[in-house]
Formats: sequence, C-alpha cells, structure tokens
Amino acid sequence: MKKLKHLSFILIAGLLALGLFSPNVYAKGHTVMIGFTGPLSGPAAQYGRDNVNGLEMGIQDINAAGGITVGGKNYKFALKTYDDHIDPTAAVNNARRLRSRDGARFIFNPVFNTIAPMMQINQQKGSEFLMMAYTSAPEVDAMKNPNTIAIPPPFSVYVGSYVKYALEKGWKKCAMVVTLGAYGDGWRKEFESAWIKAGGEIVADQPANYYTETDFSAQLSAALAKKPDFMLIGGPSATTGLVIEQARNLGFKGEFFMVDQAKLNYIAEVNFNNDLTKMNGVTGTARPRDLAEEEVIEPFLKRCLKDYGRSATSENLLNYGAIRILAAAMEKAGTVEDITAIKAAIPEVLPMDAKINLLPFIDLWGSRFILPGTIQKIENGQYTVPTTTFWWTKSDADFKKAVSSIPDIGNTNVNVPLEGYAK
Amino acid sequence: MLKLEQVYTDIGELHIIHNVSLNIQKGEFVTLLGSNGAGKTTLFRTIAGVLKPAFGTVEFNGIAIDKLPVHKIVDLGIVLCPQGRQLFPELSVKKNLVMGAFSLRGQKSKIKKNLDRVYEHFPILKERSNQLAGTFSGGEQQMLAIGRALMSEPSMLLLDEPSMGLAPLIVKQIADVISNINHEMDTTIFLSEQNANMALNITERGYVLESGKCVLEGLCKDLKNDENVKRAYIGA
Amino acid sequence: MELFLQQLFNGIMFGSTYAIVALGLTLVMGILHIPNFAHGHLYMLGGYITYFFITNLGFGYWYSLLLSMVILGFVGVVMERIVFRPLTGQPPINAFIAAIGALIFLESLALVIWGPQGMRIPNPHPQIIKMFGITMEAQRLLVVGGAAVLIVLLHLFLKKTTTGTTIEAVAQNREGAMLTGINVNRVSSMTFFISSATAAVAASFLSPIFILSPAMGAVLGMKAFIIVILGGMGSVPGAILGGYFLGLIEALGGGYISAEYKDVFAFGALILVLSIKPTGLFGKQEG
Amino acid sequence: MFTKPIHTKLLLGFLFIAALFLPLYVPDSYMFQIVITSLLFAIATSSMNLILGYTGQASLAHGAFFGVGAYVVAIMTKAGWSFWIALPVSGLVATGIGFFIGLFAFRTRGHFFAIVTLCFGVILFQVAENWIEVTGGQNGIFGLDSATPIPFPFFGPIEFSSQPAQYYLVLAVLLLTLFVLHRVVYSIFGLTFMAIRNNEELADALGINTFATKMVSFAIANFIAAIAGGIYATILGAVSPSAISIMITFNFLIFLILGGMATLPGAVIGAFMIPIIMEFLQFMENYRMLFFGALLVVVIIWFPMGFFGGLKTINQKIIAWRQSNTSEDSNA
Repeated sequence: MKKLKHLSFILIAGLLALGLFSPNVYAKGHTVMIGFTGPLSGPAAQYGRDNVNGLEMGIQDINAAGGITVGGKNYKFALKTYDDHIDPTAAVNNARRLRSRDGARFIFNPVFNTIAPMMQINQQKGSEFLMMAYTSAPEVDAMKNPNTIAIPPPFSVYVGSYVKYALEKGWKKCAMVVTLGAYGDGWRKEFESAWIKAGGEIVADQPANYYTETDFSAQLSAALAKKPDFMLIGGPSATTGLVIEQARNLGFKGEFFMVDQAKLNYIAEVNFNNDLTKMNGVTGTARPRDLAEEEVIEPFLKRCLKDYGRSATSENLLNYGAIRILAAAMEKAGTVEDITAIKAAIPEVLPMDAKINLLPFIDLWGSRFILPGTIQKIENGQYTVPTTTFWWTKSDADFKKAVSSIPDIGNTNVNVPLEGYAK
Repeated sequence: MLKLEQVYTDIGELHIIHNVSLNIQKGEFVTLLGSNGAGKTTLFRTIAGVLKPAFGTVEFNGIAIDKLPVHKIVDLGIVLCPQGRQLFPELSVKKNLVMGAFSLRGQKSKIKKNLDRVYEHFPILKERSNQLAGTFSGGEQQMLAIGRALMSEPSMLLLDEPSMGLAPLIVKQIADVISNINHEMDTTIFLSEQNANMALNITERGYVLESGKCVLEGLCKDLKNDENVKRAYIGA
Repeated sequence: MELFLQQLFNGIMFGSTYAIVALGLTLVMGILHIPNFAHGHLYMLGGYITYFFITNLGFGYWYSLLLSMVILGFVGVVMERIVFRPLTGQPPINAFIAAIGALIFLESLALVIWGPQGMRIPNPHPQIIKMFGITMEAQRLLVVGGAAVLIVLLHLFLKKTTTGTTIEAVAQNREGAMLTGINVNRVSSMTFFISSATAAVAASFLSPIFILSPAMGAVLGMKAFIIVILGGMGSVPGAILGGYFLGLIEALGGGYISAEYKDVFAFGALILVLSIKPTGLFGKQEG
Repeated sequence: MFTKPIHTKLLLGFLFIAALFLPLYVPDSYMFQIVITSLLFAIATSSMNLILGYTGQASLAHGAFFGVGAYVVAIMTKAGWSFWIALPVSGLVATGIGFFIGLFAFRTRGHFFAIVTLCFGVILFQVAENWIEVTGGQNGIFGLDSATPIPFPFFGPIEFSSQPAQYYLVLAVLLLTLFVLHRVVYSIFGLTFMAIRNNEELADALGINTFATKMVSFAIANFIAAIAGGIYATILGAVSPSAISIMITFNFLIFLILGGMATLPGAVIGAFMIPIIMEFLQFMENYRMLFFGALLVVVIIWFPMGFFGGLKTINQKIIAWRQSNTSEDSNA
C-alpha cells in the first residue's frame, strides 16, 4: 500500500510536469494554426466531434495540396482542439490559450452559449481572433461583431419551406414537440408565427429536453390527443429518432418535420439501422449529399465513412467548406495574421470551384455565410428529391447566379430575403 | 482462557486503557467494577475486537486475537453483549435472535435448540417473538440483547453493564438469568458493572478499574470488605 | 380518459425504472451511509455492457442481461473496495467527492471506449400491444413487469433469507451486527454487488427502447438519489414508493401542466415532503 | 516550514506584493484569464467554506446563488443600470432567495439538508433555463458591457474592459471577502457557527438559536457567492444556464475539499490549484477527465483534510519535533 502511494505520487507529478513542459511543436515554423473549442465530452460530444472531423479533413486536404503560399512563404495548416463541455468559462480559457499559446487566429466553436462570451474577447487589442461560429441562432448576427463568421444558414430558411410544403398538402393542425432551449424556442416561435400567418393552427406545444431525456411519451401522448395532421419535432439527432419511434408506437400516422439540428441520415443509421421504411413520412433539412453535385460529394461521403465510421453530416461538410474558404482568402489577402483583411477577402474568392470546397454556392453576407436551405422527405423507404430550395440572396441577379451554380435536380427554387438579413 | 497482557488502548488522541493485564479461567464468573468513565466499555470493546489495542496482547485459548476482525473473534467463541444493547430496532425479536446465531449459519437444528433455550430463559421474548425490537422497553431490550448474545453458544460472554438504567426488580431478574447461564451452560462470564452490590453478590472474582488502570483484583468476598471498594462502589 | 390512462402507464413505466434504480441505491446508502452519487453511472455502464454482449459478441438478450448483471455487480464490488472503503470514518462529504470522482471516471471511460455517439440495442420485443385504448410496446410492459418481479425477489431475499437479513441488520446497527459475528465488510461488498446488479437490470430493460450514451446516467442518478432521500434513507419501501411516485408526478405534471417545468414538480414535491417530514416518508428519526 | 507567526506574516506579505504586481510578469493573456477566474472562484469557494466548512451545513445550492448573482447583474446592466448598483442588488436578491430556501431547508439536517438545497439549486437552474422572457432561456443574456467605468478626478475614468483592470477588481473583492470572513470566523458569532458544526443538539442546549445562526451564516455565504457571480457576469460578458448549474456547485465543493475545508487559505488554494491542474492536463485530451476522476478519488483518500489540512498536519508534526528537540536540549 505504501509503495502504491509513492508510485501514484510520482505518476501524478510526472504527468503534471509533462503538461507543464511539453514543447509546443505547432507554434513554430510556417504554420497556420486553427483552433477549436467545443463539447468533446458530455451529452453534446458527438456534435462537437462532427465539427472537428470536418475541420480535420479540410486541413488534411489543404496540406496535401501543398498548403498555401502567402508572401512567398509556404504555410501548412494545423488544428488544435480543446474540450469546453459547453462551459463558458472553459471556452474563454480555451480561446485565450488557443490565441496566446497556440497562436490560433481562427477559432471554431459550435455552441451558441460558449460563442457569446468568446465574442466578448475576440476584439481585444493584441489578441484578436476570428470567431468561426457554427450556429444557426440568428442572435449571433444581431451582435454585429466584425470578427465573427457564422457558418450554417439561420434556421429561418427552413421554416418557410416547411410552411409551404404543409400548405400544399392541405394540412391544418400542427403539434410541436421540439427540444427545450433557446435554439428550440427560436424554432418554435418562428414556426408558430409563420404557420398561424399562413392560416394554420398549433394544437399542442409540448417542448421536451432532448439532451437529458429519453422518454417522450408524456409529451407525445398529450400532443397526439389533439389529433394533429403533422408534427414539428427535433433536437439532437439520436433523441429525435426516439421521438419518431415513440410517436409511431403511440399510433401516430401523420408526418414529421424536423428542425435543422436533427439529421435524416444520422437518424436512419443510429436509430433504425438504415431501415428507411421506418422513417416514412419524415421530412428534414437536406442531407449533405443534396447540397452539391454527386461527383464532388460522393468521395467525401465515402471518406467520412472510412475515416470516422459515420456517414457525413452537414457539420462535416460546412466546416470543411469553411476552412477551405479561409485558406483561399488568406492567399488572396496575402496575410495569415490580419483577420480583418482575410475576412474582407472572402467575398472575393467566392464562389469557389466546388471541387475544392464542395459547396456549389456560398456567399458571405455581413457575418454569415449564405447557403441555400433545402428540405427533403423519406417516402416508401427512400429519400425523395428535395422539394424546394430556399435562397436568401441579396438581389434577383444573385439569385439567378446562385440557381445556375447548382445542379438541376428538378426542384423549385425560391428567393426569400430573410428578416434582419435584407438590407 | 482469556488473557490480557499490558494492554493499552487509545481512542483518537485520548489514552483510555493503561497497562491492563488480567486472566480469566474457563467457567469462571468474573466482574469488572469501575465508575462511569473508568474505561470498562473500552476494555470490553478491545477484547471483542471492535477497538484494537495500541500495545499489548489479548489471547483467547492461547490464540492471539488482538489483531483479528470482530467476526473472527465471534467465531472463536467470545461474544460481547454491548452497553446500549445495539439491537436491530426494525427487525423482529426472532430475527434479532437468529442474527445472533450468525456464526452457526447453516446448522438449523442447533439454532433451533439455542432459540428454545433463550426462550426458556426469557419467556417474554417468546411471547413477543414477532414484535419489532425497537418497540421494546429497556428491560426487555436488555433481555433480548443477552438472548442474542447467547444464540451463538459462546464459550465466553462479555456483559457490559446489563443493569444500566433498569428498575431494581428487573435488575434482579436479569442477575438471576446471568447466574443461571454461568452455572447451567458452563459459559464463562465477564461482567462489567457500576452496580457493585449486584455484581459482587453473584460473581466469584473481580477486578477494579480506575481511570483505565487495573487498581485491584481479588475474590468477591474480599472485595466486598475492602474499604476503598465499599466507599466507591457500594456506598456503605 | 384515454390520455389519462396513457400518461398513467408512462408514469408507471418510468416509476418502475426509478424504483429499481433507487432500490439499489437505498441499500447502499442505508448500509454504508455513502452518498453514492455515481450510481447512475453504474447504470450507464450496465447498459453498455449489455450492448457489448449483444452487438459485439452476438449473445441473446437475456443471456446478455444476466452477464451484465454479474459483471456490473463485480464492478460495484471493486468500486466499494477501492473508492469507498478507504474513506470509512471520514466525513460523508468526502465520500461524496469521491463519488463525484468515480462518476467522472466512469463517464470518461465510456466515452473513451465507446465514443460519444448514441448507441442502440435492437429491441427484442418490438410488438405493439393495444389495451383499454392505450398503446404500448411489449418492451415497456416488460419493464413494468420485470421491475415488479425484481422488487418481489429482492424483498423475499431481504426478508426471508439469513444473508438478506444481514444486510438489514448492518444497516440498522453496524456495530451490533459486527458483534453478532457478521463480517461487515463482506456485507458491504455484497450490498454493492446487488445494488450494481439491479442497476444493470434497469439499464438492460430500458436500453432497447432508448439510446445509450456516456452521459445518460447523470440525470437518472440524481433522480435516484432524490428518491432515496424522499423515501427515507435506507428504506426499501420508501425507495419503491418514491420511485413510482416520482414517475407519476413527472408523467402527469409533464403531460398536463407544463413539460418545461416537469422536473420542478418532482424536486418541489421532494422539498415539500422533507419540510413536513425532515427524514423522508419512511425515514427513521436521526440518531 | 512556516512554523512561527512571523513566518506566516512574511509569506502573506510576499504573496500580497506578488499579487499586486502580477500583471507585470504574467506570461500571457491565457494565464491571466485563468488567474482572474481562479480568484473569482476563490471568492465563491471561500463563502461556501463559511456555510459548509465552518457551520457544517452542506449547501448544494451554492452554485445556484453564484448564478443568481450573475443573472441579476446581467439583467440589470442590460436594462441600463450601473454595474455598481447591480452588484450589491444581486447580493441582496440572493440573500432574499436564500432566506426563503432556508425556511424550508433548515428544517432538515445532514444528508437531507444537502439534498433539499440540491433540489432548490436544480429548480433555480430550471427557472433560468425556461423563463425565457427574463433569463433569455438557454441562450442566456449576452453582449454585456464590462463594469461601468468609475470616474476619477485627474486620472480620468477607470475602465474595466482590460484584463489588468478586471484582475484588480477581482483581487480587491477577494481580499475584502477574506477580511470579512476572517472577522466573522474569529468572532463570537464564528464560534457559534463552529459549535453548530460540532454538535447541533449541544449548541441548542447551550441556548444558541441554531436556526437563526445557521440562517445568518447562510445569508452571508449566499451574499458573497452572488457578488462573485455578478463579477463573473461582467467579466465573461455573457450569462447562460451553465452559470447556475449543479456542476458549478460541484466545482466549488471540489475546490473546497481538496484545498482544505474550514481553513481560510484552503478555499483559495483549492480554487487556484484545481483549475490550473485541469489546464495542465489538457494535453491528455480524451483521457483528461478519466485521469481527473481517478485523481479526485486518490487525493480524497490520501488527503482527507485537503491540501492545506495536510500542510497543517505536517507543520504541527514539525513543531512537535522541534519542541521535543529543544526540550531534550535543555535537559542535556
């Protein structure tokens, strides 16, 4: 016992010393350091990993293509990730560490709660960094932080698509069992007002905590008692799959709309073992596959499956695209340090060759990338063609340009300038 | 049978027992006198193995027991019937007794026999065998505690102040039963008491403990006439 | 009416799980006075072990459940031995910290071994049963029935066998139990074994309907802890009734009043009970 | 070792000077950030020490009061109030909520008290998560301005947006907290706290109004916790439900126990040591929490009194050894 005690002391001391003196291999040489802080443990860990995976693949490809050349020097990219388990204090610490120790001027974070405090410090003189925010919460745009880029489209894009689809079907009664929290609340509010404006009716609103709970029969029973035509559900994918399963088991025959956090293909894989017949009548935001041309996207999907054992999510795809765009903008701006110049150079490098960043259409508007919003349904055990693609471009000319940039798969294209985004 | 040599016991930072040596033969009926706080309970707990001596040895039938865990000591045949009784308040009387025979587990007929014998000594326990122990009065609890201690057929019984807080009539009753146990069952008994009157009348030999030290030992008839004992414990 | 019955069934289903998880915890807390906050994480580990046998080794559901019980039982024994036993005699708050350490360890272990992705055990009883106008999955009925059987078995074990009675004896009077020759350490180990094994059963029952993730134990652990206090620490009937009570409050409160504040009802009820009876429903006076 | 009072005074003086000039030699903004948050947590942990360490009541709602403070400051400064008004108000609000909770919770003791306060903590967390109109729900309240500048004649206003300014603000509050706690703990009142910790029935029998005494200790602890939370809000510039979650309580608890309960320096040491160890362990990535969990168990088994408690024991042994040496000397 005594010996064990000494041994464990030495072990602990040794490990601590290792942490103290471990050399910082990345900070030297011509390296562009990309930082990431986000949930890598706890209930949202998978989501954090999905983001990291996209960045990792992007960086591999940039380096495989020989890195970037700025000012005659060749730079390779490197990624440093820290876990913040969605704790704002830890996120700020990580951001400070990434900026001052690892020299990262581009820090990715996929959770609004931790993005907000990071946006408080990303303009401090001498330690500026570009906040790469992977969040569809519109609040980020309202903060008007110049050193921020929000990556995915705001969820308002999808609300319009769902309302249009439901009207076409002639439905009236909607029940909502959406995840608790600001994101879910935003969705509920946005959808409710749009649906009522379109003449529909919300018969039940039973939010539930998708992060901590696994049984939704209480909420579902209450919602189904009102005999809705369709339901708006969703939160993290795996739990959303449970909600579908439990609602079907309670006898619900109608259709589901899912908020954009839940991914059709992920649910099919984890919850239903890829048996799509169990997901008939589920409509969600489009799979990565439908955002780009097949020849471009297929290899990427295969690679995700091979490298990470999971099918690709839009987190993979969009983070991959974002990092490639950043790299191009650095070359364009001729600097790897001046984040203002780099951000300003982004619109100049867009649109990029889809073979490089995978995204056929992407633009930067203020602090957010503009991406089309597309919804897709599973019917007769198969994915159908996405019905409508929603655009929120600045002008008709941009809209036409955007539509022409993507493959024609027989869907409708609509341009809807979003509230708060249109100038 | 039981032999203590230069036993010292500490509780926390306090030194409670100092250099106690004693020797008890098989079949004897011995008392340990001492006032409140003299260390009687600590000494008993040390013998039973609940406390471990800081120094010194405790031997039982030639086996050193001062480092053994309590349950091994019980298996060897020493059972402490503790002060404050330490019953299982939410188990029935019968279950309390059966637990007392834990070291005989598996030997059903023996347990049955012992149970009958305890019921014989304390008929009231039989009457109330399904009642919860926690609902008993003090005297009844004491009987149950003694009964439980007897269930494992100990060769040596340590009785820690069985008369404490009980009415004189009940004390007499208990004293009779204890004497019976010693005579009929040939159980060696070591009894600690503040009530020297009762103890000296039923036992054969005694030790006197003061501030953790053994200050006097001798036959009861001699102790009864000792001036110090008289003054301190009999109150005559 | 149908809705009410449906909610009632949901409440009972969840109450069953709570009851068996809390039952395991109350045994440990009653006997060792250890606030084993890591109990929910043992439950989580039980789910993963079952998953491992079914998915990786291809065992049948019931075999896997049994194996999971035994293995998790031993995990509990090891935990008692290396985490809690060395803390005997220290203030309970230290054991509490150790329990937090243990739960962090277990959750990270699951994360390292199985990764953060949610995992699923194929549902062995996917049939749908309709009765009295309510729909239920067979597996859910199994949870209700299985929990009842387990509770009865445990009750019989505690009340009718000598070994079971030693657990009660140690809980009621540790020193008294020692003096009757009971090996208290062995009883502690055994209690941890039973406690962990029941957690494994609960996890194996539920994981086919739900999703396994490393963080799944935290909420259940907290609830079990609260049920144990609500029912009175160490009280077996308290844990069972408390479990069903909490399940029903959640289902009915969540279904009829407000889903957002579902947990508030549960925790509020506990506060109310404790402010009326400070030692819990079936709690003894502190002594 | 610091076995003589003069040694302790020298050490404290040295620490004080080192703290005053810290911004001059702190290596980078990352280390600085950790120092600032550690100081902040030291304030909250010290106040937890009062209710848990000195009064013996394991309040598991402590993190919730920290969160209440953070929310009150966030809401009030968002509504246009000065930070310097919002901060004391946050303390008063927490004290008020604490009083209400105390009415229920102090009917119970021991484990039961811990659980009742835990429940209240969870309820406050849920309110923060769901009362969207006021708390902003899960997103919380963000984009807060840093503490209102103090107008200062001749030098111009003191601003609190830079790290050094935030550091001095937190340092000043910590020193004030320690001063107040020192006065409380070593007063007659402090003795009644410890009397309750050691034996509540006995304290009752001695004529101490245990309910009122516990309530006072609870109120002071909650007030200080809320102040710490309020400063946290202004430094981070954003408040979300994680500031009021049960994990915050657990963290404080871990800091306190590992630092050394019922000692004033213990709480501060714990609040510094653990976050810094956690940062050093970052290189372990996925295995970090695994290691930390095991570390927690190991440390609590071998240092049940915490770091400072262990130090004290060693110190006492040294003193005893010296005394025995000197007495032998004088004998010779």
